Amino acid sequence: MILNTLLDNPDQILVNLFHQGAALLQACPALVIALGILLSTVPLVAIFPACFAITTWLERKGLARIQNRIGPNRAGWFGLLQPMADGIKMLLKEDIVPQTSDRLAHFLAPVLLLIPAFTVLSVLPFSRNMIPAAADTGVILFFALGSISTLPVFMAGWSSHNKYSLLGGMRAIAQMVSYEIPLVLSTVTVVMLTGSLNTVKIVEFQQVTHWIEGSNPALQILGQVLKWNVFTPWGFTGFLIFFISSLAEINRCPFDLPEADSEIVAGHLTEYSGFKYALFFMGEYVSAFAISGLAVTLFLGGWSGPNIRPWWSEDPRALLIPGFVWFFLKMFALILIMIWIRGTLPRLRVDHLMAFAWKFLMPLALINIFIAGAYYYLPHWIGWPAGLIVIYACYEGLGRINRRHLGPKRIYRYA
Amino acid sequence: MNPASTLPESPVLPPRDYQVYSGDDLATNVLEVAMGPQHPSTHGVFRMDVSLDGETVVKLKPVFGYLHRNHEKIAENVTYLSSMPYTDRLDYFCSMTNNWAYAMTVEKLTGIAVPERAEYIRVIMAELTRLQNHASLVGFFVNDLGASGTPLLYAMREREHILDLFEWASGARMMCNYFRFGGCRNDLPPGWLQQCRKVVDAFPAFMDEFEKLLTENEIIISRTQKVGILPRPLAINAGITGPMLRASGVDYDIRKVDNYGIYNRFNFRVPLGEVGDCYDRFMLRLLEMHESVSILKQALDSIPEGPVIGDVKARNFRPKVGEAYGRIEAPKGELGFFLVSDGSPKPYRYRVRPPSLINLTVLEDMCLGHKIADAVIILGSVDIVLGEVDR
Amino acid sequence: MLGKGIINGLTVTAWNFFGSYFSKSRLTTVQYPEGGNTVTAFSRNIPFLVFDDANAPIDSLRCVACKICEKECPPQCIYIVQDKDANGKLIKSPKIFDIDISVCMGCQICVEVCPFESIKMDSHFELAGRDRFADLLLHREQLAKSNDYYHKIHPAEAREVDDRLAAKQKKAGPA
Amino acid sequence: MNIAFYLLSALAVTGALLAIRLRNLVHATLCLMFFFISLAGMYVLLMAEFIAAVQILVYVGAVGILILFAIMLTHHITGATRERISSRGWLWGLGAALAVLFTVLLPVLLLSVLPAAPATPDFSPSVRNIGLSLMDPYTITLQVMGLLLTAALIGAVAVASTSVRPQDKPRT
Repeated sequence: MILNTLLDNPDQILVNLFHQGAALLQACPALVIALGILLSTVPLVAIFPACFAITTWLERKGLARIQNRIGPNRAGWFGLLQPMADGIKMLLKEDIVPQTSDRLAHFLAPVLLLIPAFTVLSVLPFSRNMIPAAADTGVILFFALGSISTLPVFMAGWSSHNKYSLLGGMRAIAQMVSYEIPLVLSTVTVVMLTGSLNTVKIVEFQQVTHWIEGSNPALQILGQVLKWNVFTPWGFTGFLIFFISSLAEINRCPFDLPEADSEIVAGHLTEYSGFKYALFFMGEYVSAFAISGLAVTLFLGGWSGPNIRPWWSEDPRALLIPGFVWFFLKMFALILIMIWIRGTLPRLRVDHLMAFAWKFLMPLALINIFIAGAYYYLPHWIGWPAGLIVIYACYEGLGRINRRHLGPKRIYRYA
Repeated sequence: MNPASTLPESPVLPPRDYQVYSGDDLATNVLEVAMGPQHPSTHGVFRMDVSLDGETVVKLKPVFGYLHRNHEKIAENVTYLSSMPYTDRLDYFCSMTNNWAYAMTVEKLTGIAVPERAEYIRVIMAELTRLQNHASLVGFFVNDLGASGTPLLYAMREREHILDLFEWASGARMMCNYFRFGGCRNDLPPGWLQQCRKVVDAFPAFMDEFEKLLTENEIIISRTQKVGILPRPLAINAGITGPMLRASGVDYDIRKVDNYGIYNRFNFRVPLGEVGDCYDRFMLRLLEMHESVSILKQALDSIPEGPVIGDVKARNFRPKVGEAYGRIEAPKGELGFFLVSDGSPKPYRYRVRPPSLINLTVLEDMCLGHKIADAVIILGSVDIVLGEVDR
Repeated sequence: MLGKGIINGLTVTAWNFFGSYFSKSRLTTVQYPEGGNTVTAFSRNIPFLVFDDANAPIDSLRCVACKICEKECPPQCIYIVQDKDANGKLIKSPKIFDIDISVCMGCQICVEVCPFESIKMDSHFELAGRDRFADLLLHREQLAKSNDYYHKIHPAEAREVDDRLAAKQKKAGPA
Repeated sequence: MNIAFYLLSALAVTGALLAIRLRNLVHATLCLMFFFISLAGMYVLLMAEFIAAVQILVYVGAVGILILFAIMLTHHITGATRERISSRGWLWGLGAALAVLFTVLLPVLLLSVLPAAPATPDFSPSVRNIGLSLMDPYTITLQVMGLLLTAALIGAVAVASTSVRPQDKPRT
């Protein structure tokens, strides 16, 4: 009896298992709550560090292949044990704390960075009714907790009493604070059109439910893919602005100024070694997962992907492939793009970084909000092309305004 | 043709007395940072004592000498031939051009003739050195900008092909010690010229890819244009030579001025910059690589057969009393050797004119007023190699 | 278009990423211990002394201990002591011939100045030793290698040297 | 439910106390931010998620960081040095505090008539209601607040920019 309800809609297997488990523990409700809490936190704390390990391997292999090298292939098969080797090495490395440093702040910085990195994950909808904390104010909670991560970076920079890390810390503050504005403004468009801050509603807004529940399998697949926000003009620009600002929020290239290794040695991480450095490293990667997870939820349709209904079940909402498969696939696609960008682009200078945020991204995000508003009222066949044209015009216009001081393209004479 | 007059005047910089604004309320104090010998982007053991007002460079004092190996004093106690291997260690990126400059100076001192084939080999080796030096320089320069090593490794991949050629001909990849007074140590092994032709033909494909990756990149353009401007009068007065001088618009290439070796037989052009900022220096080196490829093609087509070295005694080689100064267009600038001989097998005085050191003297003028991130890439665009700076 | 340069750059790196899987010219890494012989015919590392017949290596050394290479060597890393026969008369072979390979930079000056073709450059490069002083100071026995070893590593050069020696032998023989 | 309340309020009180007593200013600010977070926890207990999120966003994310930024970047006031105001008078301070407590606070607390049952919870706290109420009855206050904030922003920029003299501007 249990088996066929589980098999009835395969993508809800884990959720149904939880319900069966809860039914068994009917005796005392406290245990059911405990099981609920456990099931929503333990996977987060287990899966995401595993993703962190996989990504370090992916990054080193990807960067190596971009640079025509082979990348780690000695530790284990194809270098797959390299993350474990790095982890053990980090554990064994001596944890040097400079004598003049402010001990408490130096110790607290990595801890304070991990707290927002992990708590922020609780807001992301991994699959249909599989969301750790279905908060009605999901997106605002995400940004509130995300903004805490600025503090530990600066604390690390300041507390190590080293000139380079002080410079790194100041750059980190300036960069994170000023890139939060375009980040939030680009989400305003999605929230405005969905009409709610709840992440689950945002994902459901990007699905055409009557097609999904219809009989025609082609329409089912289209229903889950066609209505993603990224395929609308305002959605695509919003996604670009969101992605670029998220690169700045997590200090990834081309915005990795706080730990610019060619200028200020390792920025705020100069005086960190051993496991504290590994914690910083993990904090950066987990917040990269979190913010690309939000990008997937807001613009790439969360857990909905080209999915077919299993022929043996008559429940219209059943799907074959569980939602979280699509969620993690899209998230890793964004991570791969970040790695690709890291392999190509050089770093921005501090004042260009500021000018880019305040003079280019923010105005573009504001214009994007107007276009999203107009898109909402205009019929689609007008809204789509008009939106595209207006956005492209603003994109080029702002670009030209910001690059006036550079002068024309250089032509070189030969003596 | 008077070089200075024809070009538009590049912007003259305000005077160097940049004071820190210590007004009444928001005076920020100056941060003294020693970007010391142990720093990821100083191309070797070189220290810059930078004092920063916030991020802007207020004062910059280059400190070098960490790699001083007393090369010139040793050369005075060792025979002429024995100091040839030491010239490889001057600018360890282009050992072939160092050997050529030293061999040419001794030939000028003693009047030894160099056979035809040896002259062609020297031009081929020098241009191959220029290719791999400029390629790896552009790689290091973009690496200082922050691209995590990708252009550098593309350049290193091409440099490997050229270093394999050097190893095949001279026995060592970087410390070639291949030229002798009056020619080369041994003839090119059979099959070397065909392999060299293959490498030279494959080079333009790499350069198109390299330029497509770098030249229109908006981030590189906004970070290098109008940064580290070297005005033409300052460049001429400070004795700057090589791509840095030509980037400021002065038409001075020793291959054209002196016509040493057999450079007058090849037609090649000398690219010139306009503003003289980091972007011009970066583009100059890419354009010079194109020119070197065309020279190599012409040289490989017309290299004759014949002996590779005149009849020079290896042991107790005693040049007549006198002095000579020979200079060539090394990839970094004008590399010169000044030899005074008193008739004994050991030179009386042995002096090297290092282009990197002299190009380094204007570092502070270029860096004032810029951010610390710019100071790093201005140093990168000057292209110094500490072996040559400290000798 | 504003982002054209950046997009061009991204296409180049993507092209290289996939290229490194297919085209051989891109992926040039040689996995050293496993495969790929990186030694070419002319490469030179550390000198060695040539002897002619294998069953009496030390006596048939070509070296006559004339100490020219000891004088000419730029970093002065060769040390020679001439051998004496039973009643104290100097004979033409080295009793001690040491080369400190931690100092030697493989510049081949000793090979050029040696009038008796007795010292040649070896292309063997795995010279690591445990003890910095004892292991890196090679004595006459470790330096001596046979002529056919020389033919094996530098065939063209070895044939040339043999012809020269044969010519000198013929000229000196009848006189 | 009230265990959480007692825990949070205990955290809040210790945070506030430490914020006053600590010698090192940076640690004091950290405890202040700890206090703000426990306050946000209490809002969550009151089912006001939006206010909790905004509390963290505004106080911890912005105000706390700016205080820290100011402390860390001006010299010699991080409190690590010896001279501190430690007059013997803290006894008088305690006495004054207790006096205020008994004469003013307690009578007000005890005598005022609180409604016995909490107001009927028909008003389900949701962001939508906050948004709607912001729009119809309180639109003008929203606009005025916007104007005030922009004025403050422009003032800050004006103060900061005058410190760089025109001729000191870097050449690019």
